[in-house]
This record gives sequence, structure tokens and C-alpha cells, in this order.
Amino acid sequence: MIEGLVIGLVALGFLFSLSGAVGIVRMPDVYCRIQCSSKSVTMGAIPTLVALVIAEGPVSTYGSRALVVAGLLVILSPTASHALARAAYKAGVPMWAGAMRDEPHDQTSTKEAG
Amino acid sequence: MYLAVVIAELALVAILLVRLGRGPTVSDRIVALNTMATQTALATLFFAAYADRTVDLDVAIWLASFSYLGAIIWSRYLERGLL
Amino acid sequence: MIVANYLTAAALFCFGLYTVLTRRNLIKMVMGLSLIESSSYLLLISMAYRRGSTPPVLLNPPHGQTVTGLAKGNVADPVLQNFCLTAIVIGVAVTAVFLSVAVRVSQHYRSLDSDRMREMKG
Amino acid sequence: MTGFWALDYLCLAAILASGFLVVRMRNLNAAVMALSGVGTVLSLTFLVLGAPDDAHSEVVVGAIALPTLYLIAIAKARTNVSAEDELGESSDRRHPG
Repeated sequence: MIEGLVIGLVALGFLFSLSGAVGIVRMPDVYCRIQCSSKSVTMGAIPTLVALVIAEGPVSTYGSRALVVAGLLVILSPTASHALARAAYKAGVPMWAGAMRDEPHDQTSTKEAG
Repeated sequence: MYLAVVIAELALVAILLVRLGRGPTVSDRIVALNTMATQTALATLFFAAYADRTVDLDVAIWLASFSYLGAIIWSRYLERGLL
Repeated sequence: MIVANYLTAAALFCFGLYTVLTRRNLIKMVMGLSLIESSSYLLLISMAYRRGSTPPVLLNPPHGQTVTGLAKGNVADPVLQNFCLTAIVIGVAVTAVFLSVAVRVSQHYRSLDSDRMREMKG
Repeated sequence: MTGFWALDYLCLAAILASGFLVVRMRNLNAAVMALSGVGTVLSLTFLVLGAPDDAHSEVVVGAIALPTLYLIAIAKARTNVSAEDELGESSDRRHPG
């Protein structure tokens, strides 16, 4: 029971991590790649760590460290992605040619017009 | 089973090295490097559980927090051109 | 076999030496020196490893090992690991000095190209 | 024991690939990033070979301290030098210098 749950969670995490890595290689744009890496952390790394916690128990040495790492990743990874996307936008990295909207640019231009 | 997880995460690191080498702008490479650090932290944690060494666990916490610090430093450099 | 680690260290050393010899940018040459330092770390740690050994800083013996087995020498060599630790700490200081020298040279010659430093030519 | 050697060889292959990237990159920022990758994977190799204290210092030095030093050096050289093309292409910035 526990064994099957652990194996299922690890397989789920690995599948999402693999799709995130393939997305980082294959996506056409910086912003799409940032989104792929964020998904890879949230749905890929967290189930893997939860699998380690379930396998070892939450109060054991390995399980508690896995919980600490999971909390760090949950808090810090979206912040890093946001800072990175903001810096890339401010440095003027071009968007993909098929992108539909440039929302920050639209907001500033409407504010200037109004 | 733990060893299989470590080897799988290292294979993901090898995939991400492609983007680190090919990325047209610096931002692509930062994304790849950040994800590489996260996967390496996971691999470290599972290797500690595999080899039953509790001393290796602190390295995983260092890596997980330092990938954030590296991303912040790189984005600040990218935004202002100077640290 | 552990020989693969030695060969990798040698290959990394060759990469660093190639970078130092062929690139003209000063910061790129310092990067080659950093690669050479990394190869020396890898060589030292690989020499410290013995077959099936554990780290020398453990509090309790891991599964399959006993305290008497650890006392009889089934740990990695702590002396070479201390060499590596010292080399890492000294290496970052040496890299900082090299980089500051490169920045001063670039401010003096208005360039980072090592071919333009005419006073250094023999 | 076979698993240990498989792990060792994978780490060595990743280190060699990152070192080759350091040599081959024309862009200085990209080479710094590949150097940071070398430090990260090297710390995992140290763990595998049984040296956790060296892995600690290698994580701190190789993954954070060295890239920060290189970035400070590149930024200071770039702000004070007039010729931009000596430093490798800067593909990201709209207003270089």
C-alpha cells in the first residue's frame, strides 16, 4: 500500500519533471520557458519530496529534511521565477513572434493615452 | 528505488545542459541553470537516503536556497547591468 | 573503476589549459584557470576514495558497516580531503586577485585583449 | 556497487559536458553560467565520493561566490571600457554600457 503510493508519487513527479525539462528545451520563448520551469518545480519536485516523506515518515531524519526542502522550494521558486521574468522583460528580451498580447506595454500605453 | 530517482534526476540535468549550451539569450540560460540546481538538490536528498548518510542532507538545503539566491543575483545583473 | 575519475580530471585540466593558451580575453583566461582548479579538486577527492568507503565525519556507522570496521580504515582519506578544502578556499581568493588584476589592466589599456598589452611583450 | 559507479560516471559526464561548454562559449556571461554548472555537479560528485564537507564549501564557492566575482569583474570592465566588442557579444541588453 505505502510502497505503491510512494512509487506512484515518484513516477508522477518524474513525469512532470521530464515534461518541464523537455519544455525548457523545446519552447520558443524565454517567458514560456520560465513558465515550464515553474511547473516543473511545483508538480515535479514537490510530489517527489512528498514520496520521500511518506516512505521515511515525517519525523525521521530524512523526512524532516525533505519537508524543509519542500517548504523552501514552495516559497522561493515562484519568487525567483517572477524576478527573472521581470528582469528579462526590462532588459528587452524579445517575445515569440506568435505572441498575442504584451500586457505591461498595453497598460502603460493606455495610462499614457488616458 | 532511491538510486533510480537519483539517476533520473541526473538525466534531467543532462537534458537541461542542452538549453544551457544553445540558449540564444542569457535569460534562457538562467532558467536552465535554476532548474538544474533544483534537480541537483533533489538528487542530493535522494542520494543521502540511498547511502544512509545524514551528513549529506544539509547540502540539499544549501542547494535549494542557493538556487534562489543565484537567480536573484543574475536577474539583478540582467536588469541593471551592474551588481 | 576510479581510473575514470583520473581521466576526467586530466581532460578537465586539458580544457582549462586550452582555454588559457588560445583565448585572448583576460577574463576567459581566468575562467580556464578556474577549470584547472576544479580538475585538481576532482583529482584529490578521487585519490582520497577507497573501495566502498564512507565519509570520515560520520557520527553513527551506516547500514552494513560496524564501528570496528570503520576504525580499521574503511573510511575515505581525511588528509587529502583537507587538502581539497584548503585548495577550494585558497582558489577563490586567487581568482579574486586575478580578476581584480584583469579589471585594473582593462582600465589602463581600455581593453581586455591580451594582444594589446605591448609592454608585456618580450 | 554497480549503482554507485553508474552515478559516478553520470556525474563525470555532466562535468565534462559543462567544461566543454565553458571552453566553447563565445559569450562571457554564458561561460560564467557553465562554470556555475560545473561547480554544482562537482559538489554532487564530492558527495558520491564521500566528502560532504568539501561538498559544502564547493556549493558555496562554486555555485555562488565565483559567478558573483566574475559578474562584478565583467560589469566593472564593461562600464569603464569604451570598446564593447572586446567582451563577447551582449545579446540581451538594449542599451549596452
